[in-house]
Amino acid sequence: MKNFITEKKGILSWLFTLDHKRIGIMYLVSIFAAFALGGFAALILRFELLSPDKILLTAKQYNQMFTLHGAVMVFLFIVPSIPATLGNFFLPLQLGANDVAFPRLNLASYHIYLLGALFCVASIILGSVDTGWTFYTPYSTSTDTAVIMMVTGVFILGFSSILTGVNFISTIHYLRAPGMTWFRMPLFVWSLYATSIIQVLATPVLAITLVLLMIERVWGIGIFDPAIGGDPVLFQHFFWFYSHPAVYIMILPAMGIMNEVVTTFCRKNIFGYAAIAYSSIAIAIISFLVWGHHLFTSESEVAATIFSFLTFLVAIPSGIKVFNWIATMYKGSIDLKAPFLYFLGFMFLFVIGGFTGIFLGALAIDIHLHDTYFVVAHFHYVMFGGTLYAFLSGMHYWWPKMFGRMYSEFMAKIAFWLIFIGFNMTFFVQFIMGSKGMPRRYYSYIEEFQIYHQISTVGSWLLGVGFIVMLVYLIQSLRSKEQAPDNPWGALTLEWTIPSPPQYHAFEKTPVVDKGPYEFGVEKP
Amino acid sequence: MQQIQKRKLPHYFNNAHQEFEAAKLGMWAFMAQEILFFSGLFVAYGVFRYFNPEMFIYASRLLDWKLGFINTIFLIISSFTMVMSVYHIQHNNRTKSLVNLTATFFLAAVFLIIKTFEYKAKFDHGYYPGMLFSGEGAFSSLHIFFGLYFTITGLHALHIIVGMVLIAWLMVRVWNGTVSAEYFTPVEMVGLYWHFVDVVWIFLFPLLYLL
Amino acid sequence: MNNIQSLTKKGSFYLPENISANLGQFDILFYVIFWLSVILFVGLLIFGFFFIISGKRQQDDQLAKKQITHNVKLEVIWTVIPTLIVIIIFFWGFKEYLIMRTTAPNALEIYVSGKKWFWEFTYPNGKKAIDELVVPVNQPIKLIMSSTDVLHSFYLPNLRVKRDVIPNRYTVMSFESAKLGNYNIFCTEYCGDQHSNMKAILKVVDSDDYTSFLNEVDFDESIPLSEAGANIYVKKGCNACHSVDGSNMIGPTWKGLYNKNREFADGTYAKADEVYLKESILYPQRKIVKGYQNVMPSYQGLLVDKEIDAIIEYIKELSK
Amino acid sequence: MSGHFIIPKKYYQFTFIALLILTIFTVLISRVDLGVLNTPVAIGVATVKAGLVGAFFMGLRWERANLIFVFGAIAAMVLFFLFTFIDLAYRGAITDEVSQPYGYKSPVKVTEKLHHSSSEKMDRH
Repeated sequence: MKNFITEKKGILSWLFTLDHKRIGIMYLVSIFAAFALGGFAALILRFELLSPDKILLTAKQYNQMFTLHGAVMVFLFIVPSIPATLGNFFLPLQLGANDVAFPRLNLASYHIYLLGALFCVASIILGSVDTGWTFYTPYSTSTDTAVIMMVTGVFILGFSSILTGVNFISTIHYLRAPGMTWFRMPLFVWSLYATSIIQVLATPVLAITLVLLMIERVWGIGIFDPAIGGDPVLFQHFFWFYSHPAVYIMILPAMGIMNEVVTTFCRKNIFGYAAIAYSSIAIAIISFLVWGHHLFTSESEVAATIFSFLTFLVAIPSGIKVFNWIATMYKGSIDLKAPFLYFLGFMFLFVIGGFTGIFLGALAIDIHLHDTYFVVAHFHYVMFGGTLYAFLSGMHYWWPKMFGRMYSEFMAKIAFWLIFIGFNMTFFVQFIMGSKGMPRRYYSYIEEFQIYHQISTVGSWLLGVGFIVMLVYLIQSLRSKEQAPDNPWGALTLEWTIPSPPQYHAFEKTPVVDKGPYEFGVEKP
Repeated sequence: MQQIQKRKLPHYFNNAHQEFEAAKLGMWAFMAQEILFFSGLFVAYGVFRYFNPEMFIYASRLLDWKLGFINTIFLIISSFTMVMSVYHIQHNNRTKSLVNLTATFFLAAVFLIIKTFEYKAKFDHGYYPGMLFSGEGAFSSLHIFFGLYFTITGLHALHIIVGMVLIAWLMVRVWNGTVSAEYFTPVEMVGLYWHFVDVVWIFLFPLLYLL
Repeated sequence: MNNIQSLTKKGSFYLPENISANLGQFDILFYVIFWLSVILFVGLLIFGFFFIISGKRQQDDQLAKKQITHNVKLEVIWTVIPTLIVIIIFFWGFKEYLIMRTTAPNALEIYVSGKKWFWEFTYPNGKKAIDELVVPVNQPIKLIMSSTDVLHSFYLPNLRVKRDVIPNRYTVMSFESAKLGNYNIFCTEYCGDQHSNMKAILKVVDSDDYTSFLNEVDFDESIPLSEAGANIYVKKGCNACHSVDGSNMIGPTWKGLYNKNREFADGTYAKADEVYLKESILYPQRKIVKGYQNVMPSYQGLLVDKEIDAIIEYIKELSK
Repeated sequence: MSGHFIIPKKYYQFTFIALLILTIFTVLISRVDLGVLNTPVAIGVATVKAGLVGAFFMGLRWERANLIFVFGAIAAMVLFFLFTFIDLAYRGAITDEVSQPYGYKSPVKVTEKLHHSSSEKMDRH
């Protein structure tokens, strides 16, 4: 029986497909490549930091390496990671539709992503950028590295993200299965809706910021360069107006996956469906008000106070979601499979990330902790511990559905514990180092911090090994012959009602929905 | 004019109305993105007007507001002809729609030509953007105004060129019959885009030329 | 080198020693948030652990014991209580922040200029020092800071204060140290290659040491000129970019430099004699040697003529 | 919904004429110096014109679902303006911040005394 993978053969049938499932798989492969490149850069960074003086890289090369790590991880991996891969593949299936609203636009957004990635990689070859992924002026307008190339690449990647957002909004509004009202949609779709709103409303401001940066660098019109009358803090306002909503583009789909995983592995209805749905939208809206907490040390005191207050407000909806998930586990029948292990890992790490966010939200504390390793640890706990753990949980949860193969549960547990211990070893030490005063983006440091850096580097090796183990057993699962069942976890959402690798035309007869997505124990009509 | 060609509904939509509404919602999401894109430029304009208010008033005197006025009138007429072409295609008289489309196209072209005249006049006074600015002026931060002026009007002109390409593509589709009363979505969408470009100029004209 | 107090050995588990006179509450606020987070985190851990143990699934498709979908009372509680806690933390943080940012009227004004990769302090009597901020103890200090090239950020970990240093604008930061000793100063806003070497020393001394520092003349006649040049080579930060062992770093090496033929970026040539060396120290932009960036800041006003002669003598010494 | 509902021609003609009149009005009103009211009036008239184009030419008058995007985008823009201007307006409110006169580098020929009025205003903060 032909499924969407064996539908047509040949590379062209993949590169010019209009099928949302194939586009999702292509994104998955490109995301892995970007993650490998960014991860490799991270391992070299950590290796260099083993000692204060030069081991591998000179100061300039180190700066280029951490910019590469930041830019590739943020723009090429984590922003498109969940919406473009799992979102593209499962949004239509969870809605009971056969494709997204604009398939050609979907393919165009993948090709734009490839073009943007090409520019970023080209900038690496042409003497890569050494400004940090934030491109702060006046350094980015005065350095002699290939800033224009990288900035064009990121500009193009922004449009891929906007087009995905536009696509998802139209799909969710108009392609829902008959009977599926807004409150019968799975919560993963709710979070993708909130993410798409942010993607559409925030990314263009990044586009205009980068255009102005390029014009400033080439013609020097003097709006960011202080020597000719500009204001560098204005660039920071422009940049963070996009970049803080961008971190919610990263975390919201991750929270969406958590709802799917926790209900299936506790075989229990979600606790507080409406609360979680509304908190996704609340996060999407408040995320536009808080960008100033990245500028506490450079903006005026009145603005800092307002931003600090609003930053605390945005913490509340995240807290509500975490409490709801814990409540869902209460009296659940819990099955500790790999996806659920990653869910528990997510809860553990995301809660630590959230609490350290409270530290950084308080004005006085942030003045001490701003631009130190405390901030580095905070955003790795929230982005790695949050988004990446949810991405891995989602991938393991939907792996049998996507490829019709099952991965080995035992190997998955080994990889989980390797990554969990490695991650905590790498980044918890950085909290201590950061609050002690160790600034970030430092190539060499004072003697006393060496022990912390060495522990952190050894931890990063564990992380590297963990991901290699994961890669091995995932590829092994693809090569194994035996077919995974259609619904291995006994989930109720629509994508589990169709055969494992779904056909090209997934739903022969559009399903009719008459009850909520997670109503376990309610007899089927 | 060729025969109107029948169009098969894509398999994932179950009726034409749903497809039209989805396309319109997608277009409005794209319009929201464009609003935010230009908002960055308006904020930059506002910030630097706040930093040096007298210079902005002095600099806007240097611009020739008569050309700006004629440009605004042309864009409003082009918006009207665009709307009339959508109206006619909905009534299936394709010739009138095509005439209106060509009118919109030429009005846009005239707008760009006037723009080039304005730019040339600026260059003669030496008001080049940013680094190459060598103009005389009572204020030493005059180059910021002209840097912003060229950036904003340049990006707006770029959007007009994209609009003209879209209109040309529409004229071809009206001609070869793939667009008709049953399926006029592309015409409506390009119309929305064109009206947006006109609205941006409506805001730009007073801010840059008159204040 | 002068013994800078360690950040890790002194002070509490998470924070370096707090020597600030008016920011005593900072550490209390930090540890209140810390212990609140630990309690809530351990609470969630226990709940989660207990739910997993009690809920282990026996046979394959066993449903949850009870399908609870919502409980309005519980949901209201866990929305209102965190909001209250968080607002309290906000106000406390804001109160502390205002203390940090208001400068006492009788503050001693010191000008700070952040240049690419070192700090230059100008004291009230016009004396300039590089990477060395000497302040009297228990005296409110007001730093008026500006940068000459890119963004920097002036960070005193032991005083819990930090402020961005922006070109073409003066930003102000104030602190009052209550304890003697030498402390670290870091640059925390990324500013290029030597961002990590842009360190300075805060020396808190009692007031008469401070006045003697102000009148102290850098230059003492007793030692030979080239040896004085060697001290200035270290004291004024030349070692950050120029080496004396022949290896070229950010700037060309000083070994064998004297009377050497120098080719410049614009193709012209000149011999490295006294006139050229003095001009390159005071106006580095004028003649850029081929293959080097134009990043050297001017030392005009930073070095008196005698000090420049000492440096030139030292270079001659190196070139023998 | 307006899918197959065709907007009658007279709406278009009236809006067109209204737009022309308003454009001429904008130019005339800018001749009169209203002092501090100059910018708000100009932006007000432009908003009215934009509203007309949006409501009738773009068919927003008969829309429901798509309005959230228009108002969402405008709200985001207003937020962007608001918070950026809070920072700019209150610079130096507590710790006095002085903007050095713009020390120009090569690109611009300084024709007028360096210390022009706008940065004096900043000094007086």
